[in-house]
Amino acid sequence: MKLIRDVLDKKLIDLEQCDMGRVSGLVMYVGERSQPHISHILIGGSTLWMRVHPALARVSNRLAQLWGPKHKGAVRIPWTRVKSVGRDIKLDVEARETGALAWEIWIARHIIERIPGGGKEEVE
Amino acid sequence: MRLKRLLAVLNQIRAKSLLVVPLLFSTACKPPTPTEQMASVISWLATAGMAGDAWLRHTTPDKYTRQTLELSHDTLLQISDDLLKSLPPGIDTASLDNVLTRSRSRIAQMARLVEAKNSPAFLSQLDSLRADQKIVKQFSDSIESKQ
Amino acid sequence: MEIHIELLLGTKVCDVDGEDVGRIEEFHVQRDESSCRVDAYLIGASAVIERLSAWTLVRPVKKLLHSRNLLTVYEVPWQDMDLSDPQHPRLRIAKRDLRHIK
Amino acid sequence: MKKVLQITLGIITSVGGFLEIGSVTTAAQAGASFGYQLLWAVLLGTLCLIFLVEMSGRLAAVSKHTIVDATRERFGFPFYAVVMLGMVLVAFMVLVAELGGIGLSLQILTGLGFPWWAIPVSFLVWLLMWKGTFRLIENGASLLGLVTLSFVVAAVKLHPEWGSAAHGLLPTMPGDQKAKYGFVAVSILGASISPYLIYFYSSGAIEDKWDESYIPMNRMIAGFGMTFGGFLSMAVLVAAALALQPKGIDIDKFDQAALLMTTALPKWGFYLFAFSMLVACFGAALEISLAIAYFFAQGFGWNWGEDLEPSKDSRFSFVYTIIIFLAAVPLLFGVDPIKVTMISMALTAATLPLTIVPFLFLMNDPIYLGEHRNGWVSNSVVAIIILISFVLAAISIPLQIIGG
Repeated sequence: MKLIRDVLDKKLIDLEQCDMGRVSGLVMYVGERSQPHISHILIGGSTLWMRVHPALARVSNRLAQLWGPKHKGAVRIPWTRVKSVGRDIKLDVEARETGALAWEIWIARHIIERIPGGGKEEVE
Repeated sequence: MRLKRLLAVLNQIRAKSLLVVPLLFSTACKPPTPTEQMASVISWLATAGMAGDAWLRHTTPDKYTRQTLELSHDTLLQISDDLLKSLPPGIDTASLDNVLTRSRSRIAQMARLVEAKNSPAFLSQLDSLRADQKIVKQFSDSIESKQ
Repeated sequence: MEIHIELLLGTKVCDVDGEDVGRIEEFHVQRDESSCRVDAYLIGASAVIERLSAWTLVRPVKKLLHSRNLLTVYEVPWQDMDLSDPQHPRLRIAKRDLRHIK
Repeated sequence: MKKVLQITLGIITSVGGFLEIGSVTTAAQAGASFGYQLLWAVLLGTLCLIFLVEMSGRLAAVSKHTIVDATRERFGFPFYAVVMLGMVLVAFMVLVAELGGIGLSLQILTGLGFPWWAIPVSFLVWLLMWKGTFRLIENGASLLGLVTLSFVVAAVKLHPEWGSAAHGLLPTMPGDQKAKYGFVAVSILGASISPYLIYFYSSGAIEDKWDESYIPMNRMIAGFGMTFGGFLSMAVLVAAALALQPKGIDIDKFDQAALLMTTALPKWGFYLFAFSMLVACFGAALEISLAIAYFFAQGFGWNWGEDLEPSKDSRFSFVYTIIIFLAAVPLLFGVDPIKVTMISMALTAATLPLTIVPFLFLMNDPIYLGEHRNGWVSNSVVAIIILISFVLAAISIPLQIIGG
């Protein structure tokens, strides 16, 4: 398997087939003597912008402090939760509980639900 | 080797450098030549004529016709000012100015006649405008030949 | 020590003598039940082809040019890579001892 | 039988959605200033579009990925971010132009200036997106869009000389006004090969749940739909060449374009033009707002779907809401939509390589497409289109400055 081609930037799907973003980054654990391994998948936060330019990452952090959901920084998902790697990456988690949908829910609650006809974000 | 170098170059084009894609550019145009300005004058005179024709057939709304005539009038006024300053030598500036001023006032008159719904008077203005248009065309031809 | 793969991608690598080898472009990994171990690093401009999955596109061109060494990718086993300074990865061996693939 | 219906509907959709303010303005300008001479640019643009649309549909049908999905996955976020910057900038300007086109159509019909229409029109576009389904937007807008066929009637009624029209299908250099000729040619190509249309089409294939069995259908829809659409553009050009060029009318303002059909169809020409533009721009405004929202949602991996309730894909809905109302702002200040159109067409041409280069890689990817990869014919075509796109990118901005 090739990490950049098959994993990085792939779409993540949770147990309930809900889209939870794309792989923004990957954390590799390097030990003294042991073989390096991938420990976490990162979603969102400034990880993405860091890949373009550190300055953009700083701007994105600054903006997130002024505005938006409480959950800051990237969501870390342990590699052990990966179920399969194919067209998309299937995870053994529930998107809501990871914080990956923090923005989605925040925008739904603060903006979309307040506009008539927007519907309710949560299923009763 | 070519391919290898190409790939190396492709590799070097990272986001950092791509982001410097020049996004701001000026829309400044070089000043139009007298020939181009004459073409504009003819275009707007013809526009007024065509809008007039359509109105006489009762196929366009009054408001549109009036607005288009006013737009032609204003645009012609604007172009004429610049045009008369930049004519090549040997052109009778005074008589060109004369015919342009006359057609502008005809167009302005037509706009008023639309409001009054006075078709016969409108038609006579339109016919005179046509005659003026021919004179302007002659000027345009002689300007083009002098350039 | 934790290293961000997405930031390691594209960093320049030197060999043990300080000679420029190329940039890290792809990672070979071995996946089993619960872990994902990094076997090797692919270095060199042509490793981009690997990452873009563009071999079907490049192979005919390569064939056309009858060249074997045109598109070289260095495959560096994990043991030979020193990542103690993630911004300046170094090989533990010399460039001439590296293995070409494809 | 069901397939035949689907194909017909698909073709009607493509035809009805083809014309918008960009293609009409550029084609009318070309006809008014250069007669039939620029017909080749419409033909070339349409041919390129046919291939690109077919490929984007095939990619979606086989891999369940849109071009945007695949671009992000293969080329990584930094490249995607650059494409995003270009795409959003250009698409936003086109959206301003389309909303302005609706406003201008209403202006010539009612006499009330287009800035007054900016807010009501944006609100209506937004409301349809908020409440409507994908089917409603795609089929409704394009069925109404068939009124643009009146351009064909107008062109035929003016009795074009078919011989010299056919001659215009081959590129020729003009005697004078070279810069303007080049500028209009580039704008026509920019208007025809519109990235938003490609993104919209491939997202539509996902919304409609296409699979590999749709490949032949996709080919038919792309081929016939875009060809008929191209004919519509040509009809506008021919009508302008016959009605406006002999009188020496150049199109600088929408009011002049409104006279396009008054000679061919004396009684209804004016109203048909106004109504055609109204509907065509409205459809295009919907498609562009959707395309922008798709672009973000797919690139970042958000939930998306025009059929979902807004709160179920809140980020997607948020993007189009913001973008539609932002697009009304320049119009409120009276920025001339025709000027915006011309600048955005040139900018589209300038950013084309960003959209098209990924096609070459993605359409040859065995992981995405397996046996449905491009053959050598399609690859040669893509290579040629890429070449054209680079030439366009290089010359569009200088031409904008000297010829615009």
